[in-house]
Amino acid sequence: MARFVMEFERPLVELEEKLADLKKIDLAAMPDLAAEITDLENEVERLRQTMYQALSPWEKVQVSRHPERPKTPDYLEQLFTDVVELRGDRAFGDDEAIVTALATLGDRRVMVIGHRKGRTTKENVKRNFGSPHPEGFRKAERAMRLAAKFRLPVVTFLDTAGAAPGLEDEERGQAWAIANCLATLSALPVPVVVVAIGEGGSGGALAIGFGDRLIMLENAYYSVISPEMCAVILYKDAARAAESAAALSLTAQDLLGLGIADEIVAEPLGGAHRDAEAVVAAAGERIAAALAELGGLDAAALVERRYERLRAIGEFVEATGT
Amino acid sequence: MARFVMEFERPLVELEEKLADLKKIDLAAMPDLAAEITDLENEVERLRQTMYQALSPWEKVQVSRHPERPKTPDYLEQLFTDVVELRGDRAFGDDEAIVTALATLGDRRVMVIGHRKGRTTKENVKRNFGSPHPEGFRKAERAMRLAAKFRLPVVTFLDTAGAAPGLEDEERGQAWAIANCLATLSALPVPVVVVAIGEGGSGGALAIGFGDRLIMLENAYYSVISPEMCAVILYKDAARAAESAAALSLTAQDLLGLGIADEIVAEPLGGAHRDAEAVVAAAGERIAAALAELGGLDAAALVERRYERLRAIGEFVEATGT
Amino acid sequence: MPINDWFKQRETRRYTVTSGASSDGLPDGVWRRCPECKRTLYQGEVARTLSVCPHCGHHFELIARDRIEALADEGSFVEADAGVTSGDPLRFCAAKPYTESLEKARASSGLAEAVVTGRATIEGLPVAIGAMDFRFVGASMGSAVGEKVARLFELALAERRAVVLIIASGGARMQEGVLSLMQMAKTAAAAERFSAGGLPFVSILVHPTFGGVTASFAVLADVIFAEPGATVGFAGPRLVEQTIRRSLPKGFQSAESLVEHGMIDDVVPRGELRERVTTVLAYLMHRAPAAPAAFSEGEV
Amino acid sequence: MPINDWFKQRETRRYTVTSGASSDGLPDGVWRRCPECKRTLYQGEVARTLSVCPHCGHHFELIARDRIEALADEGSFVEADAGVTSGDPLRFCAAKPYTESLEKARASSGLAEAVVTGRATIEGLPVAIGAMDFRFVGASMGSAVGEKVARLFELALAERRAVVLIIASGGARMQEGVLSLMQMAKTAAAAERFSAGGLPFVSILVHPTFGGVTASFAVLADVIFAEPGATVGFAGPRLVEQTIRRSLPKGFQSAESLVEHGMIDDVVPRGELRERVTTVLAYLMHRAPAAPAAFSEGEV
Ligand SMILES: [Zn+2]
Ligand SMILES: [Zn+2]
Repeated sequence: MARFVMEFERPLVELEEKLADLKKIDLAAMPDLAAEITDLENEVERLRQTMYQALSPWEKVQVSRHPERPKTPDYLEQLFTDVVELRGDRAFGDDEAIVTALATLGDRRVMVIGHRKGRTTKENVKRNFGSPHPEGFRKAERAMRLAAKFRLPVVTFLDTAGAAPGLEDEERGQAWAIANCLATLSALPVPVVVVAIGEGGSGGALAIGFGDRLIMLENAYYSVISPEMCAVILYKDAARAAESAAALSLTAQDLLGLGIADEIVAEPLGGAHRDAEAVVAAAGERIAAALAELGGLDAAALVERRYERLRAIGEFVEATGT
Repeated sequence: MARFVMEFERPLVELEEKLADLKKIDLAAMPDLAAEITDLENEVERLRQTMYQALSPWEKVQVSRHPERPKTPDYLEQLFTDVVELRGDRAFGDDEAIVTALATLGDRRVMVIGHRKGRTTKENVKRNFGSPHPEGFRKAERAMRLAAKFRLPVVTFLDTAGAAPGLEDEERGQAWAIANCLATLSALPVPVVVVAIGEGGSGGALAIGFGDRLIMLENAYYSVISPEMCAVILYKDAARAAESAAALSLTAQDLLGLGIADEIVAEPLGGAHRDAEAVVAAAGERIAAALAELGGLDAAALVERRYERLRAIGEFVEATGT
Repeated sequence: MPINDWFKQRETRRYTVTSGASSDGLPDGVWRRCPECKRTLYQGEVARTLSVCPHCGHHFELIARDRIEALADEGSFVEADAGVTSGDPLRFCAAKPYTESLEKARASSGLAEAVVTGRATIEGLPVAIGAMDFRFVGASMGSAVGEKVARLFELALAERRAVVLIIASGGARMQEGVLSLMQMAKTAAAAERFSAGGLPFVSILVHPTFGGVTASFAVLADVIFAEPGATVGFAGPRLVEQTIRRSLPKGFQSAESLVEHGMIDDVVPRGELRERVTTVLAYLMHRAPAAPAAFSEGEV
Repeated sequence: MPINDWFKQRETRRYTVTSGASSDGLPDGVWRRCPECKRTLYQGEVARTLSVCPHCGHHFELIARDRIEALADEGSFVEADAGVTSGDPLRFCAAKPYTESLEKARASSGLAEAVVTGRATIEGLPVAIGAMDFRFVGASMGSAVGEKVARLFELALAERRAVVLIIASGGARMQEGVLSLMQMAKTAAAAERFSAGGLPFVSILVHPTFGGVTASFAVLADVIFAEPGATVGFAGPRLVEQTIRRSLPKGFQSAESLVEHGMIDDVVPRGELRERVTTVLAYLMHRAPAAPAAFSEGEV
């Protein structure tokens, strides 16, 4: 298994490798090794359980960024049929960091909008590692408007470290592009199901990241700021990201607790990349169920309900008198 | 008078200069010169009448391009009060070849959209000689949408040789930007009064160039293609522009005859630049009258009427059977 | 030129539309040379591949009727407004008379006008379909083309059909002067009305599409595809080159570069067009469209 | 952290809002130095020029109430939602506790929250007005700011008022984590609803405006102005510099460059803002707005 090893996994991986080596030995020649192997297997299993069942927020962030983690294209390929990609913002460019496509889930025709991280480094460079430029958000907005016009439900997949922070991104109005997505999304007269599959970085995620249902994968995160940047601000030290991650309330479990996420899709121990197909399939079922439920609401009710959901998010103190 | 002299005016201007020289001479010293001056004055006047009263289409095109001809900024300054310029397309840039502004004509608040040629070479370079880039048309479209939202009548001023034909203009979707203006303009729920004040070059003019009333200055033109480019295509010779101009039906009088223009604002002999203030004032009166007439129609009626006007333009042959 | 003259000039002619025997209107026995790979091809073979070179994929020009037939369900196409054709409203005569160009175009193409329009179905979905034909005065848009396109959008709106247009054009038709220019506004307005009705418009840009057609109805479609190798723009490449005073980059205004610049949705080889359009229409007409209003053959 | 804890933590406090005696909250007798021209200025003089340096035009920071007073008709401003202030929903404690930052902000600014909102008139036109105050946790947007802004749009829609917002912000408020992020969607949704009501929203961006505030309600205005010298963007300049690995061009993210890049309508000096906003509102509310619904003082 030539898979990518996350920092915190190293002790486990070392044991696993040792175990694999032992298993190569001819047990007939060394009979007392069998017991040792069994012990080690138990040890590995115990470690796996304790480590993966209690991932810290920062460890979850690392899992969410795992290069082998299933990405938007995997969901598109496995779950959807009759996919027709729509490209371009009709004004400046086609940003490959975002994919928009007509697609069919079971017998339901929808518009898919998703951040598109690459699977290879080459792909990632082409797609700016899933960090959209303004034209990416404008493409997403165009897809939203098409969905509204033709009454296609919208399914979005979140997986971005954030909007691209380059000089030209600023010059072409990154903030304007994101804000327009937010406004358009808030008023869409069709069901919007959001699936947080990996990284949910700040405004770049939010631009396609709220709706009538928020499904989060167990190790997906959704945050106002990256833990590293937060650590730089708070401690002048990016290495203290673990502390920031813990403070930011960014895990799926945090969002469920806060009433922002509606449900969590479980991942296998170690992360979605350990059994990508099963995780993608499970997410697909949740999406289909959400679409079925939301399909009963008319446009006005949907928009009203979405607004009320948003309005209810936030905790503040209110004095009763003046 | 250090004014710009158009090619076809040269014989007249030479006579005028000769006359001016003669008048500097002391008549008391040369008594028989008086009669000669009177003769020359008559000759100049005769020539002025015959030349300017029967301008050929190509000569009108030259008059429409006269650098001292009143331009959109002159109309804005002389006719309107409380002018608030609105800038930018909110996506790429602010194109100074087009001006969009909230402005008040008498007691009527409107949205002004106009091509903006400069008065000086420096200004003209900055404004690309009034030839808009795609972001200029997108700015115009934004102004149209604001006008629709806030129910402000739209007054447009046409004065462009055409849309900019640069490499980047193509890359940023010049055709798309123009087409979107056309679509938006066609459905605007407010009165649209178009004033052709100078050049009306092709799609770049049309993008803000049709509505519920088309007022043309006497020497303004409106054409599917520039006479020069037409001559290149037809004769492989730009110098034969006069012939093309005559063939293209591009004068205000042609458009009135075709039922496309609704009225013509007279210009002084020689062109609007001979008495800019009077011409601008006369145009202002026509605009005010048009707005007053159109103000009585509701949005649906306006849009319907505008569509019917457009639908009626064109002459074709139709066989009665199949 | 007084307006009454043009009215007098109106007449009711009739053109026999002779649909070409085979693709490209070329008889089967003809050999043709592929401009891309330089091979000599047998016309019968080329016709079977929708006029795509079987060796290098070069897309030959296709005539309007063949384009429609390649997209529509077999036998479903019924032409509309076949009697609408160009007059000579401005008695245009520079270099050569417009009427001469028209007569030549009619004779060589067997068409009455540069666009063929009508009703059809695509995998059973009701569409209003049209295709432009470059052989007819460069598929330029004059009053007749503008009228036919506007009518197509109107009938599609009235009968709840999708609109599918295969577009090629040299632009607005110079020989009808400002009347041609105004067809841009007329067709854009018709497309906008149609769009407000919540119905889909898919356009397919083929080589070459320029000027007043690109900048009006062509790009107002909900979904835009282009054929491989199609060149599409507003200003022609020569004008652009003169403007910037240097040579154009490779691929400028190509269908492929239009995708990169965000202007169209995809480049689709001719052989895949029918399937792609069908799939798109299924999405955009999924709200079970009302059955198209009945229309009598007489209206066609 | 179980959600019930946060609810328990909700309480009803009350803050006394002490409006500064003069502009910038600085007493009259103080001298201050202009960072631009380096001259020493008498505070009393600066206050009379809306805190603009009389020598070089440098725009000093202004506190929220002074900004509102500079725009609204004298004595017309009535604060709304004065009792809404930040809690500590996530019990945020990294480096230092959030509650400590809040207490410090309250003490130093005399404000209950980073935005002050309310009703007023501008040349008699009914507006819902708000201004952000950079002294309060960098005018960042947490739940309380999001709530106050959303309520402002809602009351404006209900009472047919224009919305005028003077905006400065460091962005979303980190210390409320994902709750702050969601305020972007909440305020954008409120702005969008308001906009659909056909009423005008004018925003004035002042130095500095960044992050989640720029990318939500701030730029959804119908007309956007900025003060001279204001820096506005999404990503902060340091992050951009790290990203592109070279130094930033002069004027990057300045109000002046935002005009060139088509993002805002104009740069307007503070002394001209009131007149400009008044003129714009006259246009955008020309359809004689319905008289604002009566509201009792108790609701404020
Ligand atoms: Zn070939
Ligand atoms: Zn100073």
